[in-house]
Formats: sequence, C-alpha cells, structure tokens
Amino acid sequence: MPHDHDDHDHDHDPLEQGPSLRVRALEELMVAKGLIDPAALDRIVEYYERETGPRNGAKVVARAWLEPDFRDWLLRDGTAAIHAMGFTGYQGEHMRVVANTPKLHNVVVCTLCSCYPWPVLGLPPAWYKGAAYRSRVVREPRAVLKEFGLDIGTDIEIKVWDSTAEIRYMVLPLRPADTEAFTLEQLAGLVTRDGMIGTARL
Amino acid sequence: MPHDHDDHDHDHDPLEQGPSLRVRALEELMVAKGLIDPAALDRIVEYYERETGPRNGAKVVARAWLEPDFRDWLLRDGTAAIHAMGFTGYQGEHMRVVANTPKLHNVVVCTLCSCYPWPVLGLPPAWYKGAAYRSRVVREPRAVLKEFGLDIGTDIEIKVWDSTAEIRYMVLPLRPADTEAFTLEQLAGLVTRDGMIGTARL
Amino acid sequence: MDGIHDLGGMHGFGPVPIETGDYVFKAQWQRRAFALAELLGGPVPYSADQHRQEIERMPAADYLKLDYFEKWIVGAEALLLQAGLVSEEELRTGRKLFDVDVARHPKVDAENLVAIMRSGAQLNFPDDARRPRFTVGQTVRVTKDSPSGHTRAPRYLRGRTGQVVAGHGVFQFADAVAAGRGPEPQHCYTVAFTARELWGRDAEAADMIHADLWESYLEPA
Amino acid sequence: MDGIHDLGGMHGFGPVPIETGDYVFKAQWQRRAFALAELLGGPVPYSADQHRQEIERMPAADYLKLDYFEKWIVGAEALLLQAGLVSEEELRTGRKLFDVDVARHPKVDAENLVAIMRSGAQLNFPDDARRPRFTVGQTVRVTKDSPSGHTRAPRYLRGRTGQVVAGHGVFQFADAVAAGRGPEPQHCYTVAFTARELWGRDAEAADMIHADLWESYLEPA
Repeated sequence: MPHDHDDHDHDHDPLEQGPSLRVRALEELMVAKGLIDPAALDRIVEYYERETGPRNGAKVVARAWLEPDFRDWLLRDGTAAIHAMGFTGYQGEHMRVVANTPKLHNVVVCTLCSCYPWPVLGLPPAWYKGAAYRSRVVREPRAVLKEFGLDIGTDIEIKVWDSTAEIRYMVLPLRPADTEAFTLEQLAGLVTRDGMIGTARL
Repeated sequence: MPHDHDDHDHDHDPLEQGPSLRVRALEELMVAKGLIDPAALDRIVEYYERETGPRNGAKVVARAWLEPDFRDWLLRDGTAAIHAMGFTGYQGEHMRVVANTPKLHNVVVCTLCSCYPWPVLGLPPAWYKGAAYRSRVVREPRAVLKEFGLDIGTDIEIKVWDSTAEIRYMVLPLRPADTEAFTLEQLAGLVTRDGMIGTARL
Repeated sequence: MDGIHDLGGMHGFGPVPIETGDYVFKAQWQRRAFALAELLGGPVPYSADQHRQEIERMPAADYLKLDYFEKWIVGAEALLLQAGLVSEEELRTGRKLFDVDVARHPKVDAENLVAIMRSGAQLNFPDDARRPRFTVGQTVRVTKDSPSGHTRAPRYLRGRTGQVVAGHGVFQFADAVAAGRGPEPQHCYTVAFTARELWGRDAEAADMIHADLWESYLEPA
Repeated sequence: MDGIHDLGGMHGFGPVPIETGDYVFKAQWQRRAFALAELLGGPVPYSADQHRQEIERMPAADYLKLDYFEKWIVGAEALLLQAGLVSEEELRTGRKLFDVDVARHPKVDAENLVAIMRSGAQLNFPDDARRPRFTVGQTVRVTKDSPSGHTRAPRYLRGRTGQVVAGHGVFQFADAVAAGRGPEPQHCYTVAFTARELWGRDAEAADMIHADLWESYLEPA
C-alpha cells in the first residue's frame, strides 16, 4: 500500500502498514477532498463507546425483571418499550426481545454480516462478527454454546434468531436466583452482554 | 517451513520456499522412513505425462465419428468401449460419454474437487480445478462458456454433468463440417481437450 | 449473492475464538475505520445495504483474510469509486488528484450525524395501503431464487419450508436499496424453521431457527 | 461436509482464469507433489475419499489460498499423522525422529504401482443381491442431511427434486470409505435437475444439471 503524499500534518510511523496505513490514507484523502471533518470521526467513536453498550441493555433487562407490566410491554413491543427508556438509534430502530424460560434458550446471530442492536448492546464483539460463530450457531447451537461454557441439554429447546432484515434481537435472560431483594441497579449489574446475546446464562 | 536436516544428497536452493520446500521435505522424510522409493515418483509422473492425455480421448472421438457401431457402443456403454481401446486406469474405471447435437451442448465439471477422466484426457488443467469454473458452470454455464469463446444461444439446451461419484464424463463433440474424406488420424488431430470437456466446439 | 459472507451452516471455521475475540476494537485504526465508513455514508451518499453489498463483492479469499474493519474500508472505497469521488490512483497513493463538488456531496457535521445516529434511520413504511400476503401461522417456502446481487435470504434457507410466526409490517427492501432502485417497500415476516428441515437427520436437536424474510422471498407452501 | 470445497453455485470467484490456468503442472514441485500423494496411498494406506476428506477439512482460508497440489500434500500429511507414521515435529523440521514398521507399511514398487494405475481401482460391486430402490424415470429428492464428514451430495442439490436418468449399479459409498467404515456398497444413480429447480427465477436458461448420487442421498418425491 504505497502512501507517499507529504502535504499533511501527520508523521507516518514507518512501521505502520497494512490496514492501519490504508485507513489513514483514506481518511486524509477524504479530508483533503472536503468530504469529511476529521473531528467527526472522534465524535462518532466517542458516541458509540460512551453512550451505547450493554449497560443500556442491562437496564432494560433489570426493569423487566422488576416490573411485570414493563416485561409484558417489552416482549409484546420491544421497539416501543426500549425507545421509551431512551435507547434509540442506528441498528436499534426495530427491536424484538425474546425471553428465556427454564425450558427455552434463545440465541442471536447474523449469518450474513454482523447485525446487532447497537443502542442496547453497543458494537458487537469480534467473535460475533467472525466466521465460526456465524456459520455454526444456526446448525449446531449446542456445540457452539458449549464453547462458551454453556451446557444446554436436549430437554431445553433452543431458538436461534438470525437477524436477516431490519429487526434487531435481544435476549431477556432468566433472573438469577436469590435476587429478590436486589435493586434495579444491583440487578442490572448482574446482566452481561453475552447473556443478552444468548451465549451466556447469568 | 524450517528444513534443516543435512543427511541427504540434495542441495537446497536458498530461494526454494513455500510449497516447493514443503514437498521436498516430505519426500525426503518419506524416503528416510523407507515408505517410498523416490524413483517411483518420476515413474508416476512419466506415466501420466506420456501414456495418458487428450490424444487418447481424441482417438475415441475420431473412431466414434467414423464407425456408427462404435459410436452406439460408446454412448451405450462408455466404459466397455473405451476400455476396449486400451484406455483403462485410475479415474477412468467407469466412463460415460455424452454426445453433443446441434440442439444440445454438454459440459463436464466436478464441483466438489477435480474428478476428471485421466486415461482419456490426462490430468485436468488448472482452470478445471479452480474455484471460478467449479462454482459457476452449474449455475451460469452460458456465461462461463462465453469466457471460453463459446456462444451458446438459449435455443440450444445445455446439459451440465457434475462428477460427484465414481463415473467420469467425456463429451463426444460434433464432427466438424467438410471432414468426410479425413482419416482417423486426421480426425483425431481436430479433437481438443476442451472439446471433450465441453468448453470448446471443434 | 451466494458469496462467502453467507456463512450459515458452513463447516471449516473451527471453534469460536472467544478468548481472543472478546473485544470490539483492538487497535485505534479500527475505530477510525468504523467511524470513517459511517461518516462517508452522508456525503457520498450510500446506505448500509449498499455498503454490505460491496463487502459481499470482495473476492472470497480476501473476505476470509481481511480484518472486519478493513472490509468496511474496502466497501467504502468501492462506493467512493462508483460515485466518481476518488480514482484508483488516489486510493493507491493517498494523494488527491482532483477536487469534488462539495456542494453536491456536503460533509456531515459531527453533531448532526450523532443526532441522526441517536434517533435512527427510517426503515419502515406506513402499511395501510398494503395487505400482507401471508398471515401468522401460515406455512411458507423460501423461493429458490439465487440473485447475483445483495439479498437477505440466506442460502441455508433457500427452498426450505417454515411457519410465519410474526408479521412486522412494511419495510424498505434490502435487495432493492442495495441495487439502487429505492426502497420498494414490502411486508416482512419472521419465519420459523425446524432444525430438521434445515439439516435433515444431522440436526443437533429439535430446535427452531428463525429469520426475518421479506414477502418476495416467500411463496405459499 | 459443507465446506468451502463445495463450490457449486457460489459467487465471488471472478472469471475463469483460462489464459493463466491452461496448464497441468506449472512447476516441477507440483509433479513431485502429485506423485507423492498418489504413491503414499499404498504404504499408509489411504483411499482417494480419505485424501479428499483431509483436503476438505482444511481451514477455508487456506483452501482458497494454497496451490492445488500443495493441498494434496496437506491431505497426505494429515493421513500420515493419523496413521502414526510421522510426527508434527518431523513434518516441521523434515528430520526423521523415529522409524516405522515398513513390514506393515510396505513401499510400492514403481512398476507395480503403474500397473495398478493402468488397470484401475475396483470401485463397483456385483449387484445381484441388491435391488435398486429407485428406477429410471422416477422423481426423487436429495435429502437435507448435512453430515460433518465427507459426502458427495453437494450443497446446491440438498433438498432439491430431480429425475433419475440412469442407474449405474452398486458402488462403494464414498462417505463410508472416507469415514473408515469400509465400502458399504450402494446403488448409484444419475439424477437430472432443472436449472429452475436449483436457482429459481435466476436460472440462466432451461438447462439440466446432472449429478451421480448414491441411494442413501435420495428419497422418493
């Protein structure tokens, strides 16, 4: 990837190469063409790293555990219930929440790319975007979940949700035992990202 | 692929690397273990390069053009007719010959690997084993054949033969016009490998 | 497009790299790549479906080899080229060779973009005028159509029979958006398939696999 | 195994490289690799189906990247390892670390091997005792079974309906041979599929695609 322009104010690390250099070259070209404002890049990253993420989803889950009416609403109209909590935005326009039960385990995937509910879970982890998870979880969910340390017997049904259109999925995990006295904040602290993808129990 | 043994009589080219070095290392290891006779490698290559190849298939085709009874036999029982001409061996144990007509064009592929009738056509060319031919010829044979310079209108039916089991396929091409006076040798001289795969007309 | 991106059901990718893959960004350049691909959707402009389609058009070997965020950049570069906003040489050298009409390709202000990102895109349509062809509970079959462009009917469902378990109303149609034909809105449904229907006697257990499928992917069974 | 080797119908591989691909061997090492993989089938021993299976087990990215004949060597090395005839370290260094029992793994004499190659393998079985389940003209469906081991029912035919156009008698069954279960002989048929059945409305024309399929891949339709 030759990159020999000298009309900019970054010093290129001579060891910088491959994708890193490619991205920097494109960024600088786009700035030079007036197509982007470089400060906007930082702002976008800041937005996703600060304002989205699994802590949002955890609040939704904890509230559903505490408030039966909210739980009903969430499962009936995930979009409205989640938006009402302020978790809106790209890749979260249309939400469906699927509830685990003692006899049913849900797990979410996007076999075609990496669709994922950004407002409530943030950006997806690397494994979610990788070939192994995407190829296998629709065919052998139990074998895949076992790699996550989750042993789902054949007496428990698995429902796999492949995010092939504009609806994004989130799993409502089972509430852990002995949490009757927990506050919303305490409950939310128990909820993990993988629990809401379906690759972990809580 | 480090390769640092010194108990053999080849000098390694310092520029030799990758697959070439890997093959040489395995060959020498196998010789050292007494599992192979290195002279046998040359003999195998010599056999395939000298005794098999499309000149064999061309003789079968030319004979079918000249002798109606042989043609009938060839199309009815390709194995027996071809074996009777002495073209036997690995990857040619079971043969089916499919005849082109003015309204029908046949083309052969192996989508799963590279099955090919070695005794009559030799070893397959690189493109036959490659991903583009194997993936596309079952789905868009006309587009593929066009890349070979062959324009097959939709008024001509195409039959694709995917060599998925132990039967190997050969196409009996149409005899070129104005060859009534040709001898068997002259006719065989017109027959090309691609004509017998189905990616060329004669 | 039945490309390598359509991974559902394929073998050959080993165990899930959970330990080493449990991150969003591993390097700073990945953050920049993500943001750059998001940001360029404004001035170029392009949609998520067009961006996905360009990633799907990559040679299969590259798709498997390149980092996820490098693929996002490959997709953005392809769309910039198609829009005539860059040349191959510019991408190769990183040096600007011509100016673009920024009035026709206005850059997006950071706060505006974040505001849009926070409110979300408009993906669905009022469905009063369109009656759904299928109803919840109905048995449907995914067509065998195998388009060479972007499609969201994965190959592992092609020709298979399932049951409509939800109707979602009318959405823009990804295939049409990616092809540049506009939204061509259609009803979209969740369809449930048994593992046995998809994998035959090699199904792991009596599970259900769900996918969201646009109406034109489906036919009555 | 629904691996990357099962290429039928996939997009993403560009035009056929006819100009640059019109050779059998491009380098001397390819000749040696071919002969080595053929020759080792004797002493190890292994069958073509086992060798194919090892190639299919390669990571998909390697399958697309490696030279065809290098893949043959990868397959042979895997079978040598499984037979306990080499160690990983021997393969890595090229230096012999232990001897093998050559009485149990006798090398094949060149002239003997060429004689066998010239006469061919025994792949079919007398079929007097086995009645074919299907007849020429019958409509059949390829099962949806999706085994994780070697199979010769390609994915693009899975679940699709065709017509038996020929019966070939009884052959050793590739899936069983590759799995080390022995020949498990079965009837084998040629089945014809319409392009429309395979690709739906995206079929190029009213063509027929044929495949040779063992009886256990098929069910009455």
